[in-house]
Amino acid sequence: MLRQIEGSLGVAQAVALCRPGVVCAYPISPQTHIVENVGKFVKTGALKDCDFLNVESEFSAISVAIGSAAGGCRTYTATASQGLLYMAEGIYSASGLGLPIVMTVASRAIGGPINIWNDHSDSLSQRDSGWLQLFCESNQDAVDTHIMAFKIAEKVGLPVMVCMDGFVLTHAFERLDIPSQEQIDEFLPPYEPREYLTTKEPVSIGAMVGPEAFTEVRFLQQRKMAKALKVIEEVTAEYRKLTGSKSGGLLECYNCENADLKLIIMGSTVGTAKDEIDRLKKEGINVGIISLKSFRPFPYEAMRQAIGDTKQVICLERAFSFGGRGIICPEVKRAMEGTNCDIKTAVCGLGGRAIYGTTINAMVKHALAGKFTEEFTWFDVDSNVLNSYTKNAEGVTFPEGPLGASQLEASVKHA
Amino acid sequence: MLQIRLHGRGGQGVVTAAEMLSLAAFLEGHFAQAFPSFGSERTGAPVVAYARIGEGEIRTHEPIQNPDVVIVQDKTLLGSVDVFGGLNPQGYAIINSKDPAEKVVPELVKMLPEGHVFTVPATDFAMQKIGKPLPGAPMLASLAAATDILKLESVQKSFQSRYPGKIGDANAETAALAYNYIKDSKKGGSNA
Amino acid sequence: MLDKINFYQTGSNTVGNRLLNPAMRSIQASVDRPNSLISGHRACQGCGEALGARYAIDAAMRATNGQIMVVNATGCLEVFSTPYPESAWRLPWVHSLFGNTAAVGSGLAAAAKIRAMKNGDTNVPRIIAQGGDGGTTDIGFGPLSGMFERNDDVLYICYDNEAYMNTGVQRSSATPPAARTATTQLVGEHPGADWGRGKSVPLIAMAHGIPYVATATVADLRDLEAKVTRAMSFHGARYIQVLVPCPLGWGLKSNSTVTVARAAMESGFFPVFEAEYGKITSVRKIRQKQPVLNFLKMQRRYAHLTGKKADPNVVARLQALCDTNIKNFGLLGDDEPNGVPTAIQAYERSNRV
Amino acid sequence: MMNKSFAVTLEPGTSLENHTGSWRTLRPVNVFKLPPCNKQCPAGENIQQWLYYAAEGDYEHAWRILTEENPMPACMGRVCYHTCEGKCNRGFLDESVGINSVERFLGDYALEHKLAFKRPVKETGKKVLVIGAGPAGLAAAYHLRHFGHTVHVVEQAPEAGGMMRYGIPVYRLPRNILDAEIKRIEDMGVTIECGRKVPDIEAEKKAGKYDAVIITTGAGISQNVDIPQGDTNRVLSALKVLGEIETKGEIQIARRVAVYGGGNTAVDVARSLRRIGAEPVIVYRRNRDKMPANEEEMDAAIAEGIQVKWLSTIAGATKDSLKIEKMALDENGYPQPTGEYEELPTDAVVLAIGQNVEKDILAKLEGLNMERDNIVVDPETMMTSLNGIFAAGDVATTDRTVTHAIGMGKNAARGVNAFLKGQVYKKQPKNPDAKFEDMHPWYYTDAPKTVRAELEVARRTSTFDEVQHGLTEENAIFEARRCLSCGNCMECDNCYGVCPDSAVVKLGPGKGYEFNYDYCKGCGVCAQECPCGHIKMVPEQI
Repeated sequence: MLRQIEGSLGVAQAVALCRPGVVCAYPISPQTHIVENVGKFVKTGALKDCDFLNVESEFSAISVAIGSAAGGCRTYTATASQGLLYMAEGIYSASGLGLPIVMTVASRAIGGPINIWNDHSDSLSQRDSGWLQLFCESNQDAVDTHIMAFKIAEKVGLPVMVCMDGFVLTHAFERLDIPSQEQIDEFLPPYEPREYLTTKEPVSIGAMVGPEAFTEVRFLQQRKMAKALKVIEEVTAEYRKLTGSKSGGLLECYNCENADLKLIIMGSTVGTAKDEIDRLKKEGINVGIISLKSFRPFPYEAMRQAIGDTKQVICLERAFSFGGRGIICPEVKRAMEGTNCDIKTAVCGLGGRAIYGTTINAMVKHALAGKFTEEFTWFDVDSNVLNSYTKNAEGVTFPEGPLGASQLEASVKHA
Repeated sequence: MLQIRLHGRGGQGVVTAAEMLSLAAFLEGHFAQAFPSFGSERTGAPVVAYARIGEGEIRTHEPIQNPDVVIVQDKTLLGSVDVFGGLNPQGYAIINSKDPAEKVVPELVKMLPEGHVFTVPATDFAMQKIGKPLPGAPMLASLAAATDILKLESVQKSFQSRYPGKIGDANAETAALAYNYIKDSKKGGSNA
Repeated sequence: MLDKINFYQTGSNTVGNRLLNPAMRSIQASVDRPNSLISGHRACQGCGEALGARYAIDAAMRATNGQIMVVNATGCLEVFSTPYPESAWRLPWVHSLFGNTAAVGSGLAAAAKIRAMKNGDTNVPRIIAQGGDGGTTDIGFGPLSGMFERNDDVLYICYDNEAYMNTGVQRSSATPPAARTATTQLVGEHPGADWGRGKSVPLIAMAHGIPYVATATVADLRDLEAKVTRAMSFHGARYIQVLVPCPLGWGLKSNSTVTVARAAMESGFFPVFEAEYGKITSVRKIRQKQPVLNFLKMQRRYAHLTGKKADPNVVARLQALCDTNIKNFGLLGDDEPNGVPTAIQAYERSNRV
Repeated sequence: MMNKSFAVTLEPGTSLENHTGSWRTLRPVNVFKLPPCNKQCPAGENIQQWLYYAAEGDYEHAWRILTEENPMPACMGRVCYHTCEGKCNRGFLDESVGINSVERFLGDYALEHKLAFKRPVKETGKKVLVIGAGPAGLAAAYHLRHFGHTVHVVEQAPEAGGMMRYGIPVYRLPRNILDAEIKRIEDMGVTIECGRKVPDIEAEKKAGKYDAVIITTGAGISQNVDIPQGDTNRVLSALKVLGEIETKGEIQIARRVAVYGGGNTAVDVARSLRRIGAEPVIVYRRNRDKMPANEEEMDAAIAEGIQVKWLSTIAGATKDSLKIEKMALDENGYPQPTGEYEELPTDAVVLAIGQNVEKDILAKLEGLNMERDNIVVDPETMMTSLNGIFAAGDVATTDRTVTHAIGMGKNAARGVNAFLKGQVYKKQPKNPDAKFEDMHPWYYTDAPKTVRAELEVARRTSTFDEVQHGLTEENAIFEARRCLSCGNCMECDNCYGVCPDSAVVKLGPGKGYEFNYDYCKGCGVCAQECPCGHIKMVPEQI
């Protein structure tokens, strides 16, 4: 059914359609509207046989989710930013225990300094946590991905983070096609846990595993990730067939045929970029977009195929590794190992700095003009803001426009 | 695609207005999008919200830099915020004020085509019917009257579906007052 | 005739008593007790926690006809009971983290309820969350308080051995004053743990107004079993703190676990009581009052208080704490509790001892 | 079936694969210790064990255990001076267990319920002659019969019972009780021939073709003392007085009687005389602390109004008074004359200063070793210096109490039994003592000793009715349940309960426990928490 609603409400409805048994939440912007709505559904009885717990911290939210999932219930929670970090220990516990929790991460920067706006530093900080991380480019994608996420998680036996850009998507009112309960009941049968706590068949879950088997446990966890690549594709195909949706998948290509340059983007920037790419096409510039949906597991093979013969790739990254470089770019490089594809990182859109069509436009022009000479470039630094500090503090100024990593490094050489 | 930017202050229902605008458009079969300028602003702080109306899927999520319409719910913002920044030279502006546009935004009136700048005493209408300074519905109704991109009924319906009962009805009545006010002023040829 | 004789040689002081009719015997005395925590676990010799856990969980199993599922905090109990590839638990059991046990318990309780509801099953398993004092009074305290205030249907059992034993005997907020731990060593002017630190989680639990709070020790099995059984008669959040001496951490002979717990109880060092809805309903009276020195002298963690160089003032101060407990909780004879019981820390901090 | 995760999810109870018993350096073992009561009992009763069953209310079982050692619990429960109670570990807690009264309760219970001894399963065909039907003789006959031997008892007195009949007043031991317990022994097939004195033991043995003889003729001759006296003041022996009261129900004696002596017999005589209306005064040369008479009996005597002249000897007698010399104790506690005298108006004197063995028939036994007043016997076998001739009871000991006699009779029967098989009886080695220090007294419930209901003092002084009443069943169980079960298991389940490793196996009622050494880590909590000190930690042999 088509509805004009806030993304958060759409996700809440999607979650409710999946008939979770337990939902728990702790408030943190910009995730709040989602669980507020789910809580309301539970209270009104629209969502039956579901317990909604208001917990006292994200640490307890993930922990309640762990308990609930270990108890054999379909379980959902949501968080963002600091909340995700506060959960971190539980995040690893949940994946280690193979609990198919679905959690929305309404992506938001991590402080300090405290910042409530959107980027990807929270979810990507949990890159190695053993969770599947699925990114959404629109609210429709978010609605559909949440539904698919339950099925994927339960099939794979791992928890799934559905990462949707905070505010940009969560707070946007858009036209959403919400599947019917009948459709989802057909798609997602009642949860049959692989293992859970029951007095009928007692087991001890969560043993201490020493050096004699820990590597093998990890190997098998990694094997689940490998399985997940297949499951994501299968489930996406099934879902699309059932609903006619275009959402999901490992990655999605846009205008990739014969593109001179491809942009790899995660999240809501994809839509903005698509509009801009269409405009560029009118100028005769042929740019493809690879919307990376599944960051974990990383679809190396699908990525290699999506890039194909394209010689130039820019990864638009909304988070990076301090003291290191980009986060997506190294993965793409691994995917393209042995080719002469030129792959670079353009960092932009941190802490809510808007990425406009014009940002994309400039990035493309820059790339095609061969100005991306380094792997890592700060793309949307405001030199006025920056210099207002560095000039006074250190007598250093930075030029306008994108800043390569070497420029940053050079500025401290004489320090 | 029509891009609308709404300016106001926290507590005046600016974000809601943008959402209702998108809902009204949706009800008429358009694609629409609304989103706030995200922040942690509290009551009284300047707030911006955006809306897009189009005939196909709206993919972009960038903030609106070049609006086709600017709605100013609080004229006290005029001196402090560049509310008309990036406004399409062929665009529209609607300002919540009892005073004529020529008096409130004389520069803008000169800049935009004639009949593209309107003032409407939306807060007065709201106080009459709702009893609270919530100018959202009359501002949207003014937009509908000024541009004909929406029907009054759609604006009314959007509020009534969001706030079923008395409050929705009061908003609908307020909207009608504003709608007629603009229509009347258009008939009068000038908004002055 | 036999039933009329209400005197039974050891009464209910021993685990069992052949002279009692079977219905009145302790759960631990029965040949078919659940043995929820079975042999082969890797606890140290004379482990009080292993003992306390079996006592408590067996009692809960009996009270619920075997419908118990356990969430365990990281700690000795978890490590010694479930090292791959063997588990010593015979009931559904899960371990997640050190500090999240109460919350996992909440989630599990919710899941158990919902699953039963969805399956049309009238039998809803009951949840026990358990951990040591570190996992309870320190790192897990926030989730514990959250579980309390939500009144989730979880019984939380804290096996209190008064320090972080699993990591090598470091101080926790349950460590008593003057006790040696690896982080409060017997050096300097004031050897051992500082005075005026720590907290009484049972009293804090009571302040949440939850249905049931109790303390117990491994030295009074009947009391412990009665409390677990009573706890299982309530729904909602419940808390029991069981004193479980640690031979390693306290510097005890491995055979002294129960004896030292008894000394803690009989000296007033560890007040044993129960409360319902925030009000104390009963206290376990001291049977044979002992001076605190009896308790101290069994333990190397108090070696500095019993040797030749012992500071009598410190012993006197500890005795004063015991006396304060005895007075506040009414632990002796027909004494009534002295109004609202106060955490001993309050007395320490107010320099009244 | 669940799809369980590798390593992270484990099957329940699999720790049983891990045999933690290998950690052990000490192993718990059950030790059976000798409780102080058992150790003290002259009759060798297994007191603790019969209290165990009495505590359960299984009186017959308790009685059967008791009578394995002593066939006359109803008598013993009345006349035994129960020194066991003085050794009872419970005395360290509150007051000792009232063992004697439980014994009496069991004895009376058996009589009331007409419990009989089991006849021997198999007759051995061996014949044993027992001379004397006092407690030693009766006990010996009982045990011998139990072994399957044919026993004939010859008693010179008109009735069986010995000192129990002719020495102990009826108010302490009603004769129906005595008769019933003797009858029960006879019912096993023991024959008792009364009123005949065996003139020649060797001849009797030969003529009767006895395989062995036990001499239990007692010490029935009152010791005399030389009192310078006039003819008219009557001097009688204690046994004569007691015997006459027993046979005739009364005795013609003066109103004012001095009873000379400080033993139990003196007290018995004094209390008996009080009951027939006399005004007895006990004259004793030492003080109360040094008095050998049983304390409770003495208390009762004083309560009944009997006067005592402490530190006094009789220096002489006239028709109606005694000349009493005051004594003083020296530093060793011996009385020494002071040369101070006083008069005690008295019409008669009863001498109760000890009894001697009747030696006339013993003298005929050639080669029979005697020492002072006793036949010398081997302490293990109770055989005299003559092969096949044994002795027990007062005739063979200076510990002349009924209880000792019963114990000696039992021992003599065992010695004879071994002898008849061509063996030499060896006593079983005793278990180590159960000491109070080895126990964990905290566990025992506080319980004061039951105060026995006693007849009013006024009533006792005018009749020979039994003074001490028996316990009610309630009280008897109560007393039995006060037993600490020193050094022996009472099945309190403590070891089973307190084991942190669930390594103690409970075998079921009456079967106790065993240690599962596969899992026992040797922590020792079971031993520490065993209330009765039944568990010991011993080093593992590595």
